[in-house]
Amino acid sequence: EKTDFKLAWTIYVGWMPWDYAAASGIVDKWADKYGINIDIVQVNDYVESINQYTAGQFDATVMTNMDALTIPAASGVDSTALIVGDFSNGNDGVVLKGDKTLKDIAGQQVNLVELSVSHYLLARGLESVGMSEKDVKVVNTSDADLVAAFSSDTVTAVTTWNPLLSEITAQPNTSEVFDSSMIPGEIIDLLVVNTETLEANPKLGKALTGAWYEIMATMSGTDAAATEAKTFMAEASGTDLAGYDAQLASTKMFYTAAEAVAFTHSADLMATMQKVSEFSFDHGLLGEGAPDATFIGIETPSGVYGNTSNVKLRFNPAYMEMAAEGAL
Amino acid sequence: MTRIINRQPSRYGRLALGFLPFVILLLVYIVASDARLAENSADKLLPSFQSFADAVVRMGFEPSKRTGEYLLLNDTLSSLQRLMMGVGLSAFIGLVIGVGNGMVPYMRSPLSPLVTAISLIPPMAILPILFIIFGLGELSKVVLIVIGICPIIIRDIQLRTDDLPPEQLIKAQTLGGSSWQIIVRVVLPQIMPRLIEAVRLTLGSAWLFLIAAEAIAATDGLGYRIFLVRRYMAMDVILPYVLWITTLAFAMDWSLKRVSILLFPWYHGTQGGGHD
Amino acid sequence: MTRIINRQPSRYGRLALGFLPFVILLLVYIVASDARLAENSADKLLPSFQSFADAVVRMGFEPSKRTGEYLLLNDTLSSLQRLMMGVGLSAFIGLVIGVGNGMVPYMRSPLSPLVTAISLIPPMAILPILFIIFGLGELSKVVLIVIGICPIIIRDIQLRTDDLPPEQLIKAQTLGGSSWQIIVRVVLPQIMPRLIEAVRLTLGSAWLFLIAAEAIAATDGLGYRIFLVRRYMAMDVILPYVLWITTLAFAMDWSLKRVSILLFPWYHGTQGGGHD
Amino acid sequence: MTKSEKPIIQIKNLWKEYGDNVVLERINLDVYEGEFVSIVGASGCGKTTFLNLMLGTEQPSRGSILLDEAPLDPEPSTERGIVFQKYSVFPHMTALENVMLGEEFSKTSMSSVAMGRLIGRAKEDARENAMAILEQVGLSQAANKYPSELSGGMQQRLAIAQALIKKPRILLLDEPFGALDPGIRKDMHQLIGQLWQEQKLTVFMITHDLSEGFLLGSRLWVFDKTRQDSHAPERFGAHITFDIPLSTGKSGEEELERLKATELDVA
Amino acid sequence: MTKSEKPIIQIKNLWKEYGDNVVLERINLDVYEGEFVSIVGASGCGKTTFLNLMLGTEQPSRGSILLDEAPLDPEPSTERGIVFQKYSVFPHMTALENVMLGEEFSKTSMSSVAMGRLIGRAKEDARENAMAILEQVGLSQAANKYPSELSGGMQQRLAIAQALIKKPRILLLDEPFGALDPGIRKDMHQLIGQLWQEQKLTVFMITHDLSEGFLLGSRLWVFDKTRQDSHAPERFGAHITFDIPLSTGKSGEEELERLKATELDVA
Ligand SMILES: Nc1ncnc2c1ncn2[C@@H]1O[C@H](COP(=O)(O)OP(=O)(O)OP(=O)(O)O)[C@@H](O)[C@H]1O
Ligand SMILES: Nc1ncnc2c1ncn2[C@@H]1O[C@H](COP(=O)(O)OP(=O)(O)OP(=O)(O)O)[C@@H](O)[C@H]1O
Ligand SMILES: [Mg+2]
Ligand SMILES: [Mg+2]
Repeated sequence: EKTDFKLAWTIYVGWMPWDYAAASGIVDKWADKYGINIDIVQVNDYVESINQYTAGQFDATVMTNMDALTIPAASGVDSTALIVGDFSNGNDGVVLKGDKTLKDIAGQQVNLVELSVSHYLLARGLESVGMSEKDVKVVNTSDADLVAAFSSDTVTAVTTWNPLLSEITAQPNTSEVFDSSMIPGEIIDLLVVNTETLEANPKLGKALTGAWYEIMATMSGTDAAATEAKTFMAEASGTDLAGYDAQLASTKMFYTAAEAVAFTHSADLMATMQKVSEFSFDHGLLGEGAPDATFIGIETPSGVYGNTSNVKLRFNPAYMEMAAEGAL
Repeated sequence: MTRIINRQPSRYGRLALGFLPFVILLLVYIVASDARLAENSADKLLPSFQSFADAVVRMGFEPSKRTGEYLLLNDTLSSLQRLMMGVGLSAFIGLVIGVGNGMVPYMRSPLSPLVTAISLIPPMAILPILFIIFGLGELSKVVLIVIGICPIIIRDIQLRTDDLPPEQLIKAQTLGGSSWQIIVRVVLPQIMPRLIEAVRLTLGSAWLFLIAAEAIAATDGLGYRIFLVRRYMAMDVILPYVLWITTLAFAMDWSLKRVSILLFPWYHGTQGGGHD
Repeated sequence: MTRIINRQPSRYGRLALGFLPFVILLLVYIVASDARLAENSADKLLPSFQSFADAVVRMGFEPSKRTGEYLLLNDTLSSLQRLMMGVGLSAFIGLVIGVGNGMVPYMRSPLSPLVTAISLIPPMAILPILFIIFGLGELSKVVLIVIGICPIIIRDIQLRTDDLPPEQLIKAQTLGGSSWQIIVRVVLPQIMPRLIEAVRLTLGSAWLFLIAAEAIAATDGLGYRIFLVRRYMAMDVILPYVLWITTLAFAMDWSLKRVSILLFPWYHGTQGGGHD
Repeated sequence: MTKSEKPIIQIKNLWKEYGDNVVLERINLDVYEGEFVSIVGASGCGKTTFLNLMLGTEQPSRGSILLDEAPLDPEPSTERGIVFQKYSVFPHMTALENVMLGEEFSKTSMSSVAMGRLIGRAKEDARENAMAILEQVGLSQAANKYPSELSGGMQQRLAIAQALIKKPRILLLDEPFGALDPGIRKDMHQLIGQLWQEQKLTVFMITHDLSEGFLLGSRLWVFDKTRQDSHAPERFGAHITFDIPLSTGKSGEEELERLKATELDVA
Repeated sequence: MTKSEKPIIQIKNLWKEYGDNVVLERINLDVYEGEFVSIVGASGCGKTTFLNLMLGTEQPSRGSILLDEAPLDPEPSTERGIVFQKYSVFPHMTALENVMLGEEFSKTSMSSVAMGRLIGRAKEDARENAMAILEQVGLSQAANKYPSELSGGMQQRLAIAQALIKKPRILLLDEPFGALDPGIRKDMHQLIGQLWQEQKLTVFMITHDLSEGFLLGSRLWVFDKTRQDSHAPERFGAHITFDIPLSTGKSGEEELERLKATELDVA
């Protein structure tokens, strides 16, 4: 039986707890409890971490709901969203230079990470004002360089996430014309585990979930321990406590398991995943073999969206429920 | 002949041995790919040859559903244009400054230390500054290539200019040549084949910088496509693109060599014989 | 002396001219930085020298709150270790395969075309594959450097081995040397200074690949830090780091040159005189 | 030997030092138009340095050299032609182009000043002149060949042809035949002797081959150090210890015999 | 000339062809121990090719060469020493190390086989032998210098010393003095003549300098093509058109006179 597992995480406000979890020994504590070893690995490049997971190098990796669908699921790797950690509530946004509204974006070049949640956010924003992607020109730009790029005169519109977003909006003469708080619950940050591995090793799911909610409890407090934990996370993500708190403010963290369970059970999740599926299909992300958006089945507690015989992405609240019940 | 250093394979032996490692690599790939696909038929990491063929047809020979363009052609043209501009500009600047530094002491004194310092800076690390100065358009991609390879070309050309026998320059002066005439008639023509060599040497780096630039901000290009489809791990597209880039790089190198042999027969006759 | 190509600046003139462009660059920076800061005092693009000093103190001389480590020291050690391993391994492989290819026809036939093909592949394009084969640990960073520079070193060393006068090898055979003895006593010692030259030439690329690898998978290192703070456009950290990398690169180049002169006086005496 | 009234070259108390190293000292000599001066001396004694001073690539530390009673141009000019042992011709030009170059540098037209090239009629004239000189040195068959396609001897013929097109007042030769095979040397001796007499050249030739010096020269200079300080060999420079008039056309041995007979010490 | 009973070298109907190009044809000769064979001939006629066949770097297309009545080793070996015009010594070793190398390659100990080095006592012996040979060629003062610090003549002395340490049955010289100045050549002639007589060497020397060939050799071979096909010059190869016994120690001119007197045609 397998006892050694690897989890990959990348720097993002909602995933920083994994760094603290590894450094503070909380993960080891929970792993020991279930008699397994969990190696927490930081990867700098987000897409690379998901690709590595998809290729089988990691058992678990943090990613958004959209990327979980378009990378591992579309590559035939049956994946389970073990922990629904948070959703973006203003952490992603569309910014224009000058005093503008979203409608002014028509005809502009928009710099963003193509095929990422930013792209999705932009599409949803355009939809909300009766436009479509055809009305703008999308320029693929690497996330690390977006802030510098925005300083250039040739760049007038960007869509991005934090902490880049706050760096950009902090520059004078900018307008944030659309953000993820206008589509609440659609950009979800998950811990995804290989379904096969999870089914064979329920201990892994229990240990990870247990560790996660222990940190959530610490973090959500207002005491010195919470400050210490958040300062640690802030520094690891290259900012300070104030900066990190600002990012947390635009993130809807599910500090308790019960909140996350409730979110997972809601029928909205299935509706969101349908939108994501359709967007992904339109952009060719479901693979060349996909005849339509329903090609890949997505299982949620409220039902399955798409092809039930090809379910590759599962929202499984079972472990979070155990955490909520204190059964871990 | 008994010493191993004296033993020569026959002509056909050499050919067969040359193919051997490629055949082995191919077999290793096929076995590994089959194994992964047997486990998960949607695996994208090591696609089957059928998937490669499909991807090549899709990218190369069918117009894109979204834009109606032939993507491979479009990407290739965009990338080649950037590469040629970057390399062309670097060669031009390299020639002017390199020959200038090599010939004119009053030019060399201020410029040579500067070029050395610039050549040591890792270009990727100063990308943000480049964006701000040159914007995110085509210019910044060309500039990244130029910053990456131009110092190398300048230093190379400067060395080659220094290496010209001083006897030649003295002789040219006794024939009444002015500084400018000597540079135009004696130095430049002799440096040209060496410039081609310098360009050939830096072409690999130029591709590297091009791909890096396209990965950072672009709407088309070979590097753009590779990094875009990396988002859904489309190795069936990435690997043919890598192969295509390799082929293009090889073709450019080969053409430059041909051009040099054609234009500068005197260089390849005797003194340049050893340069491959 | 009237022709410009014959006019030489004096010793001090040369020194002054050498500093000139750096002074100008500094002035340009100060003016531009002041202008931007006057407009927006929170501007991060061109920080004041005070900000640089603060950042240097923070990164270099105060222990990190998170781990208690000195970040600059830590980053430098990590990066240098990776770089040295990558470059050391490349040099070793380059020496073995390069000399082998140059000396043993039965080794050259299969390996030479393979090395040529590999040298043409842009390493950045196959990064994902590398990470999958070699994992995301230290190994893959070292491997990226090796893949990036090893083919160049191999080809260089092979060329240099070929360039050894055949007379020497024949003479060694008439003195009764076996293949192995000839390689050990005649070829390797003569190739060593050329290996150092090859390493010096590829050091710039090695830094490039190191930084690229650290940007994708690392938890420390100079490249990691630059990419981490790039999200916040902390130029007050980035520019000192770039300067530091440049200094390290220069120091390594200089030391290698010294070592070569010290260990191989015969090489730098006459035949190698022109190599700087 | 045509001795005109005024010497073409006057060397007045010439010294050359590199830092503390005195290379040449106290050289005083006159040379008349049409003389052929052979220069011999131990390796490193300053022969090339002397030629560099004549050429203008080095400047005297003390004293001066006058050409036609005026100080020498302090950089190489068309008055002084030169042929080195190697690298005197341009490898990227055909033989004809090599010889034409001197005229193309003449700066008589815009295209010459701007591009170092002649066009039209002027170019035709230059080509004819060049062909005539190539003919003289026996290279008309090889006019369109690159130097790398020529043998060592042919390359040196070409270098001479190239230098002659500017009709220099003096011709400087630094071991011009040092890299040639003995057989080919003989041909070259014949050629240079013939050109010297036909064109009334004033020639300075450095050679390591004493018999070559005797054979070709109308005058032989021996460079040597007479003062020695064994602790600081660089303290004293070489000067011309012998200045021997020769009757040309005789072989080295004959000449040596003749000189021995006149009881001059040429150790 | 000591003629022993059996020839040391027997050349039997030797042909060498490169593809269609016949370089050497029909060479049949015997050479006895202690002979000094000077080889002359036009450039490109196959002299070096002949030496390569003797050396083992090239194989005969037809016929064979026997050394002490056994076929030659088909690759270079210690029986045949060689000195080239250039690059015969190892630039990364001092003069002493260059000469010691032959003994260090002797494979009498593990360290020699594995590293090509001797250690301890064996190394001391090798050093002494090497110093003795350096003494003979007049290089004992320069034992610890690198070749680049030696003059051209000293480098060639070193190359000879290096070849002699293995006591080769035959010594092959390919224009060994071709790159030297005339004065230095004379010294080298003396050295090689002396070594030849003292050590009873069998020597084959290619030279472009006819008088050098006459001066040193006890036998002179002239390589030439006698059959010519002007349409396909590569159809016929060169062979040895003259094989002239010489009385050594005389100058080239004297010898030529002597030969002319014996009515032999040496055009
Ligand atoms: N540019 C220079 N700087 C310093 N010293 C020099 C320079 N040029 C020549 N010398 C010194 O001047 C001396 C004479 O050198 P030169 O080349 O004139 O000798 P040479 O007679 O031509 O010798 P050779 O016969 O070997 O050509 C040498 O000791 C040399 O070291
Ligand atoms: N490896 C080879 N392959 C093909 N042809 C060769 C080879 N080596 C020599 N030749 C040919 O053999 C002929 C004789 O060459 P070789 O070098 O033996 O002449 P040589 O008498 O030594 O001339 P030189 O006096 O110029 O040294 C030449 O025509 C040459 O082209
Ligand atoms: Mg000289
Ligand atoms: Mg030869």
